[in-house]
Amino acid sequence: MPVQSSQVRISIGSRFEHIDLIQIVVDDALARLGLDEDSRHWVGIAVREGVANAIKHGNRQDPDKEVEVELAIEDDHAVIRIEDSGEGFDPSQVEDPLAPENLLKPNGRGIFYMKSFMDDIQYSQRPGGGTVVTLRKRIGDKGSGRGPAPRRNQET
Amino acid sequence: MPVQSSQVRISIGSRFEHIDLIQIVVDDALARLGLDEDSRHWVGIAVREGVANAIKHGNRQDPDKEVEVELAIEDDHAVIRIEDSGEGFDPSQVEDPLAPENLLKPNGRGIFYMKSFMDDIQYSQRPGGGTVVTLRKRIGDKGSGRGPAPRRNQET
Amino acid sequence: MKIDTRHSGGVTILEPKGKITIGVGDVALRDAVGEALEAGSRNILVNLGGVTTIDSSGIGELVSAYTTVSNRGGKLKLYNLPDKVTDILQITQLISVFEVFEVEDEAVASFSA
Amino acid sequence: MKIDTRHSGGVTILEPKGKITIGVGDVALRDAVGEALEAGSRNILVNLGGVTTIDSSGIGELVSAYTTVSNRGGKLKLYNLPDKVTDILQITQLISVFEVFEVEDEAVASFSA
Ligand SMILES: Nc1ncnc2c1ncn2[C@@H]1O[C@H](COP(=O)(O)OP(=O)(O)O)[C@@H](O)[C@H]1O
Ligand SMILES: Nc1ncnc2c1ncn2[C@@H]1O[C@H](COP(=O)(O)OP(=O)(O)O)[C@@H](O)[C@H]1O
Repeated sequence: MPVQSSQVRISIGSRFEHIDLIQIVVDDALARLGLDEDSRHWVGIAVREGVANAIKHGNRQDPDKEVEVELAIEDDHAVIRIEDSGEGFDPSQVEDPLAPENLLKPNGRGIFYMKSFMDDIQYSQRPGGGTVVTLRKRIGDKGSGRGPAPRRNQET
Repeated sequence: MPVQSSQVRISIGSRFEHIDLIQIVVDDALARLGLDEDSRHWVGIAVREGVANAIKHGNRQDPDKEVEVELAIEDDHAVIRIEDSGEGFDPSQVEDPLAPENLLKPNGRGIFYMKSFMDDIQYSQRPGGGTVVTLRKRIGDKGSGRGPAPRRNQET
Repeated sequence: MKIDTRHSGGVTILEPKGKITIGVGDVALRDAVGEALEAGSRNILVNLGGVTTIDSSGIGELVSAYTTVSNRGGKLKLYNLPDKVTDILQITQLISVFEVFEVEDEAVASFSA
Repeated sequence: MKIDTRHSGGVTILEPKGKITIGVGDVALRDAVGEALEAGSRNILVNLGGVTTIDSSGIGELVSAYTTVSNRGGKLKLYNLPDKVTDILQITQLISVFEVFEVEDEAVASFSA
């Protein structure tokens, strides 16, 4: 697997209906990298969450503000970077959706989904303002069964 | 159909294997605009030609040079703009692939494909250098049968 | 995403098909549950067999539907879960919140038990 | 894109499947025709029934294959064209250049006529 910098970038206006398109692109790119269908399903859902957050919380659904998604291969990982131009937030303040008091809340599971379905997730500030979430998935990792490995990182 | 500025932009490194991805994105976007499958097939092929030219003639397959594709709706047309950072060319000098002396040539049909399958195609110079080809397809036009209307514009 | 609604033995059965995801599918589910409650139904069963993708908003809507129905004195149960939906309910630890059945008969019967 | 090669009554039949498009499919077609010529075949028939998309490079390769085979004293003919491929051969006015058949038997027989 060669180390390659940015392969594909997609920018969308901040509309939820564009999320399908991002998932399709990511799925196609990962298929060409040889990732199996199940793994692609879970990565696809994680990417949906990242993009949904960028649209909703970052750009507050302003269709004139763009969400940018970049796909790259770095070492033996597929790397997906999702950027918005919102006000940012402190990921360490996000509540645990598995805590009993949060279990029946209608939201608060997006970042948890991403942590569960990716090998790594990192938040950073975009230089000009806004949030970048970087999702990593090892390629060549065939997965260990039908389901995703529920993984919970303490960082980010 | 609302008038909307840039909806989706995709950038790819100049590799032919990314053409599929562009076609998939365009197809998905046009399906959501209600364009029927046959029309999408022809638009998809035209877009492939534009991107192939940008990769091959524009960026000369340098994977570090990007081809940028922008999808927008302008009035009641889907508009697809394909940009490269090559040296440009004079479209008026391109030979007619239907001329008897060209009929058996292995190339020279790309621009002709685009003219045949789209409602309109325009070439322009990119401000920083490079070529922009703008393809337009009327939306809401259900097409007139199974085949594309062979249409030959004299402009461009 | 589309949701069919049918009735069997005093139970309203909702059958979402496709993606229950932010912006479209999640709202559709909320509307279908709302309509069932308006129509007086308190026994609501969701057939998840046709669901291909459920994002965190979709799961949130399922939880909301559950609490809304419970608050109105009703019950919302699930059946026919695709593996991927089961996985998500497990990861989010919601699997023990919902009553989940394999087949419809069993699920319908459970309301009159 | 993949191409199967088989033989019937002294004719080499190439069966490309999928997209004959720049960078991949076009090269595969050239290679398959080259191999058939190397193996001594001069009667080459291309079954286009499995082709979903053919771009201008793919058409170019078909034309190249045609002229290469002709220059070697052979014949390259086409059969089983999907509507969309027929449309493209019509638009590019290549439909009259190629000998085109509907079914295999007829196409194979034409070489010994
Ligand atoms: N891109 C972002 N920009 C600003 N805030 C964000 C962003 N992503 C997430 N957040 C914040 O983190 C919280 C938790 O996000 P998440 O776990 O995805 O759940 P939900 O989106 O359902 O609230 C959000 O409510 C929001 O306050
Ligand atoms: N984006 C571009 N940049 C520079 N030259 C181009 C570009 N697109 C087309 N051309 C020129 O126009 C010619 C005709 O293009 P086309 O009709 O697509 O046929 P082909 O690509 O098979 O040569 C090309 O050979 C090339 O010289």
